Amino acid sequence: MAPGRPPLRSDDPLLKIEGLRSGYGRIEALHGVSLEVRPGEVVALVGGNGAGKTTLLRAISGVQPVTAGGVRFSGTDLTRASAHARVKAGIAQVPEGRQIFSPLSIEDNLRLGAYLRKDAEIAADLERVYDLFPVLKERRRNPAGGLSGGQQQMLAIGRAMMSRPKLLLLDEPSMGLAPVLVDQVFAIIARLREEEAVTVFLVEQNAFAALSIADRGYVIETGEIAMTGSGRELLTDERVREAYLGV
Amino acid sequence: MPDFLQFCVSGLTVGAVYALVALGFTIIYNASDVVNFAQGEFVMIGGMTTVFITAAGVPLHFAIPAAILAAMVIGLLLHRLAIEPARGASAVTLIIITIGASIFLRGGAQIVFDKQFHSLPAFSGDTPVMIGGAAVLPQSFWVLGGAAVIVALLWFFFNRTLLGKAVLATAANRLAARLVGINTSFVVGFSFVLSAAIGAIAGILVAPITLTSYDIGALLALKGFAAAMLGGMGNPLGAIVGGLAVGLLEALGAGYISSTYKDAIAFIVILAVLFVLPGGFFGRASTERV
Amino acid sequence: MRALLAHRLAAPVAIALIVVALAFVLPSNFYLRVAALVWISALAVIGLNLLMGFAGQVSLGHAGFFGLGAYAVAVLPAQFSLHPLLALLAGALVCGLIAFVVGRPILRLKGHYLAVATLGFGILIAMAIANESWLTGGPDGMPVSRLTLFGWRVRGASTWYWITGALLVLGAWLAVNLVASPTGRALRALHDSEVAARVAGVDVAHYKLIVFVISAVYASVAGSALALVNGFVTPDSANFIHSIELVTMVVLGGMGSVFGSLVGAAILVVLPQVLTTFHDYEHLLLGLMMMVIMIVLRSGIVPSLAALIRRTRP
Amino acid sequence: ADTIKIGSSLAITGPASFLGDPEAKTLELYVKKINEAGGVNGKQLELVVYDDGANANKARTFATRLVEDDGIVAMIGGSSTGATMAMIPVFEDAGIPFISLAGAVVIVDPVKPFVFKTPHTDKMACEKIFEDMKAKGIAKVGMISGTGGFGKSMHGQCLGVAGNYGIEIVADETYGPKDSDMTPQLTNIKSAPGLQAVVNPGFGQGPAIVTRNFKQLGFDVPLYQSHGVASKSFIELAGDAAEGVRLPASALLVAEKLPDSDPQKAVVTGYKAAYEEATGQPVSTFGGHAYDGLMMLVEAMQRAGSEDPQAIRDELEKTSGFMGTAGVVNMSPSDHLGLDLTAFRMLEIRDGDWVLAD
Amino acid sequence: MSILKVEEIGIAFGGVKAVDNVSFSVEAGTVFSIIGPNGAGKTTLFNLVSGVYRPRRGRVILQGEDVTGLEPNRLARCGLSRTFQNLQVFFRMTALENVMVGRHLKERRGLLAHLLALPSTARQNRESAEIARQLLERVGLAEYAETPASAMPYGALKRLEIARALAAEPQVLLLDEPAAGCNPVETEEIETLIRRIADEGMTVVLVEHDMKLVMRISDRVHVLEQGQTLTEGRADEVRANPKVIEAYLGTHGTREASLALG
Ligand SMILES: Nc1ncnc2c1ncn2[C@@H]1O[C@H](COP(=O)(O)OP(=O)(O)OP(=O)(O)O)[C@@H](O)[C@H]1O
Ligand SMILES: Nc1ncnc2c1ncn2[C@@H]1O[C@H](COP(=O)(O)OP(=O)(O)OP(=O)(O)O)[C@@H](O)[C@H]1O
Ligand SMILES: [Mg+2]
Ligand SMILES: [Mg+2]
Repeated sequence: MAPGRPPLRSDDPLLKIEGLRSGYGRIEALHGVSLEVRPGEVVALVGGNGAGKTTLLRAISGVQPVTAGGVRFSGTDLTRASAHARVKAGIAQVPEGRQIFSPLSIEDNLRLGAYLRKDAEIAADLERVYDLFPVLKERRRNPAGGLSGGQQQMLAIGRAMMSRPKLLLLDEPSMGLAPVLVDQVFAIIARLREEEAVTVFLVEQNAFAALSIADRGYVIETGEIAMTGSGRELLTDERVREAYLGV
Repeated sequence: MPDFLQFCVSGLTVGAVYALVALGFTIIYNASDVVNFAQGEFVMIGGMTTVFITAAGVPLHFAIPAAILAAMVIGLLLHRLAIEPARGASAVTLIIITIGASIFLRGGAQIVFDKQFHSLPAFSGDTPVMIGGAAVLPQSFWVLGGAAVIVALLWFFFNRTLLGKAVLATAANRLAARLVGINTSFVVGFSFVLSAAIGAIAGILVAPITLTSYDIGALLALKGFAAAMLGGMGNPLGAIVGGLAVGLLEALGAGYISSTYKDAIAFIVILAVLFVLPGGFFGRASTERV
Repeated sequence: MRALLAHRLAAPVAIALIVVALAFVLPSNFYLRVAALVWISALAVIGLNLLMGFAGQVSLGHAGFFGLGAYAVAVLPAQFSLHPLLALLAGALVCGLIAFVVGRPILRLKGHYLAVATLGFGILIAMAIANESWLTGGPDGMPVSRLTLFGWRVRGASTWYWITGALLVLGAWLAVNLVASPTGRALRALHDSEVAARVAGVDVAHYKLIVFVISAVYASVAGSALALVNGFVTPDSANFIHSIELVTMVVLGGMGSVFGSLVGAAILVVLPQVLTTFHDYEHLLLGLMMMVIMIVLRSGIVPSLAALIRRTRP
Repeated sequence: ADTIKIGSSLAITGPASFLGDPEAKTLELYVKKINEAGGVNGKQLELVVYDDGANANKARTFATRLVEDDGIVAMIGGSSTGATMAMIPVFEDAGIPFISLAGAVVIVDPVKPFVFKTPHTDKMACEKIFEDMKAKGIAKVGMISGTGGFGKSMHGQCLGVAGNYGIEIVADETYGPKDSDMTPQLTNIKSAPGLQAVVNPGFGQGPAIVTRNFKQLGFDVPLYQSHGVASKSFIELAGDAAEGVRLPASALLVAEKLPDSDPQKAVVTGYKAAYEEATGQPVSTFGGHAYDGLMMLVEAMQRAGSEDPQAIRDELEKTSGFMGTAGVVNMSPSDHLGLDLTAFRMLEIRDGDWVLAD
Repeated sequence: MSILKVEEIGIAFGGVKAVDNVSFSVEAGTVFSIIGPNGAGKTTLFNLVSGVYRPRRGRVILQGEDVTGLEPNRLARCGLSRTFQNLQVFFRMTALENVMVGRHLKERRGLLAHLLALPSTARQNRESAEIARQLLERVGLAEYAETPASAMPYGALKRLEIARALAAEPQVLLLDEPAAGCNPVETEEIETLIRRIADEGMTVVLVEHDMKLVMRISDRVHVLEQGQTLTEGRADEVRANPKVIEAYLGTHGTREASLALG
């Protein structure tokens, strides 16, 4: 664990969501979702297309209006907080569809990941991301829009890491990544947790891999939490296997 | 030859104003993808406020900062009251809002000020300086120098500061900008204030040469917009080059071809350039890929 | 009810009903004239809306076509003793041809670059009209000879009300037909993703050109109608401010809404008539109302209100 | 009706607002004065003014509104020629007298039964200028004209009459209504061989900039402006550069400097004082045109003793010896302007003020 | 007979040789997969073949005809269609309309008939809608028919693109990561779909990182690395190639592949 961080009691949730409702106009996509993520955990969220996973992550980051329910983070109520206040509080997201800054250079993309940081270690962190994804370093002066799909995904992950989050939200991080890199990304997630005490909330279609490294998991179906348990429990659950693992 | 020089001086001076208006477009566009058609009104507010404050007996060197401040306040209000409430609307909607704002500001200026033309005393006198046979007003140096300083500062801002990058990021992808912690509403508001200030400075610098009145904004917006596109939208250097080029084209066209069709000549050249370079001189090479 | 509103013909039928109903309500020739001006603007706006709202291509030079149409019925009868109706058709043809010729290179440009190119193009037309006084009467304009049909002199506000109203209904009908056809789908598709449209086999350049030509013809016919109604033309009808006005009408009423085109035109034509009584405050109020409408009804009046109705009455 | 409704559509805003604004203020001021003095034929006047921004289509709509909805008996205004021309058919059809305040000669030539106008024509201005040049032995002239309606029309008129005065146009340049720098055009004019003078038809701020650029380039020939700059603000805008500029204009600008014997003196000093007191702005000849129109109309109504538009028209046509700010007006069935060249004075700017030239 | 042939094709972007001298040929009615690390040039290769980019060198031969550098809409006429890795959906249209656009080339396109709403146009619309509905059904999106595409979840949009591409009844269909964003169950549905398409005689060229899908379905696999061909062969050959394992598969891919192939 990084020095200087106050040890959190691990049964005190870092993120606590209660009765969260959200939607798009007239259509409600989340019908009262409750879940929690404790410090230092990796929690996986699995569900089919359109179940509401992305909507939930967006709501946690404050870029999706919430109609009812609440989001607490580190003991403070963030339900009404602005998106940038949430980043400041330590929440970072790797969004669905990558959402990179296409016209800006790769380095600027990463540098903006640390937008709210003022410390002296930004340069070192930049190097750390470059070590993980050497292509980014090679092309760091080029506009990010020219990167291939998978390369952009690496950039999005790197950018989120640059903010040194307490809680990292990942929306399908392995999408579009070559299998070698899938291995690598899951290894990175594990390492972030081990070495830097980053808490991870992970949305994955690659449910097998996700549940394998997760401490706990939730299953979401049409905007509601349908099931929860430890990663292992879910992996062995008949219904989960049939609906999401395809075995 | 002296004729040619005279045309160039004339073109560069007028072009510098277009350039400053184009810069104003560039900044707001960079932050928000919006073409702010009220940009010309900032130029008007700068000039007219200075005229009226000095007419009230305030010395010029106090009147100028006051006028710039006034424009900045109006820029901020424009953002807070008209742009921010429409957050999330499409770019065309926002553009129509800025057109509404420009009509509103013009209507307001006609009440607050008047409908007359006004001039300001030149900063360093009216005696022309002869350069290679061309008679140059000292004020032209103020205009060109002012434009040069502003573009240098802006270049630094966008390329070397994190806030500058944040402005670009906000335009490139608003959602992602919010997700990395950029206060996008602040960034866009800031860009309105900044371009209001630049517009006002332009208005003050040129008022002694070109005169000013409540309705000079529309034409400047038109020319500034064309200049910005000729240079390549979003690029400060492009705005400057585009502005100077439009000014020069008009002057040389008027001098050598036809004064009646000088605006047409400028637009024909702009069209020709865009057909060859669809992104203007400095438009970013298309990074769109599928 | 909802199915009715969603029907393809809802817009032209509604417009026709409005034209007929208003004829019985409007108290004087002045009101009939204002209404005729609304119908004329709406016609041009429907054409522009096909280009902007459906195909997603801006034009800041549409008043150029409007002006050409207006001057066609002024110049051709005066100089070549062409019948005004033939002049109207000739104007539409010429505008279509010009659009066809300039459209190909211009429409290769995108977004704001397209905007500035069309703007420049419109300004060229406006300048030519204002400066070639020998043909056009210059900045002060020229008179238009009265339209005679089969020996009958067309005159009077109410006659023009019906003629322009009928033109508008026809224009609206053609527009909704187009939108609901395979061509309309191709146009809407290229608006959203050119590359996907091309992969689906849509010849993007060709379709952009088609809609550009169609919208130019709409503008030209509207311009001719205005000239005939007024009996006089000035270069104002072709100038840049008028182009901006047309675009504003499109957006105000609602991009991609044929009925919205009428609403947008009505607002920008009628509002100044109302606000003129506020004298010095007219422009202040006009600008303010434009801003407020766009802030509150940000997708344009008609689409926003439609969405609102759908939300409140599920 | 218990009031007499008079209509007006003026360019109160927009590019020609320096015309419409003083015109509107003048009409409002004098209608009030007339009403306070008991009105006309025992009835109060009611003025309905619209702002057409010099847009012909708008003007046409307002004209219809004034006739159809407001029920006016007479019309004053149309600041610009385009707006006036667009409105003419409405008033001709309705049979309502229409006194235009715009410049071009086409308004009253050919004569239309119900259309009159008060300002001098652009053709007269050209003649006045060339007369002055001829007297000074000037023959080779450069022209720089605005491309707006006024400048364009006067440019054409000047070309038409130049021959009559032995004047040769050696350089012919133009500038747009909103241009802010005319040095390229003036540079070309300056290099025209044998240049003896420069004429600048145009109004608005353009002539002020021309005058400034003229000085900047160090011309050594006289500069003639048109009656389009006949307001004090021209001198203010052009500053020092205005010294020595000559122009034809009405006596209004030099009201106080007229000899007491001048029959026009009483009218112009009276109007000038009233206008400047009421608005706090310096007088211009444009407001004077509105004054002339209103007064002629009032006199015609008084002579007719009725508010019947046809009767007013007939009396307007009979106007004779009317002393206005523009000069003495003598109308006839073949002349709906009624001014001659003597109504124009040649003025020069000296020490920042108008003076009668020699 | 090879229906699609690529010969020594190449393109570069500012120094990056995105695709460099790649050749392959695809037999009609087979599933041909292209795999390779991120940035290997797979999507670029698709862009070259489908006419979105013009190759700097090399040729594309479709059904025996040289179609190098033809516009995408011309290629569509020649029977080529594709989907996109980064979604290219008509977001302002409903799912049904999206697929109807795919029918474009099969529709009669008389402008006058469209303007005047002649009965033929209505018939045309009904026909296209009918077929589009069947296709939505086929990719499992029937419930979304009237939903605006902007309101559909990511995974559904990928399938919407497939339906749109199928609507053109192409001979050759290029699919760029069709299973991205789908969970294993949904991926299996896509697999079934592709298999049925191939069985009907359509040729499928597939780019995909899901090794289970690739290994199970492909007749041949072509491996790219840094713009160049690394190897080509049957799925089981490729999977066992140590160079492929090192550059691309890693442990995750190898495991998936062996799960697939047993
Ligand atoms: N912009 C939108 N407008 C309207 N409805 C939307 C919008 N985005 C998503 N939805 C709806 O909200 C629901 C949840 O979508 P969401 O994107 O959160 O699903 P998801 O679980 O992330 O799916 P996927 O695995 O495909 O990414 C879906 O029913 C979808 O149709
Ligand atoms: N328009 C472009 N501008 C600049 N570089 C480009 C462009 N298109 C592709 N590239 C570069 O070409 C290389 C190949 O990209 P491509 O998208 O084809 O990869 P890919 O194999 O599809 O990767 P992924 O599996 O991540 O989708 C990459 O390095 C990419 O950055
Ligand atoms: Mg999702
Ligand atoms: Mg790819």
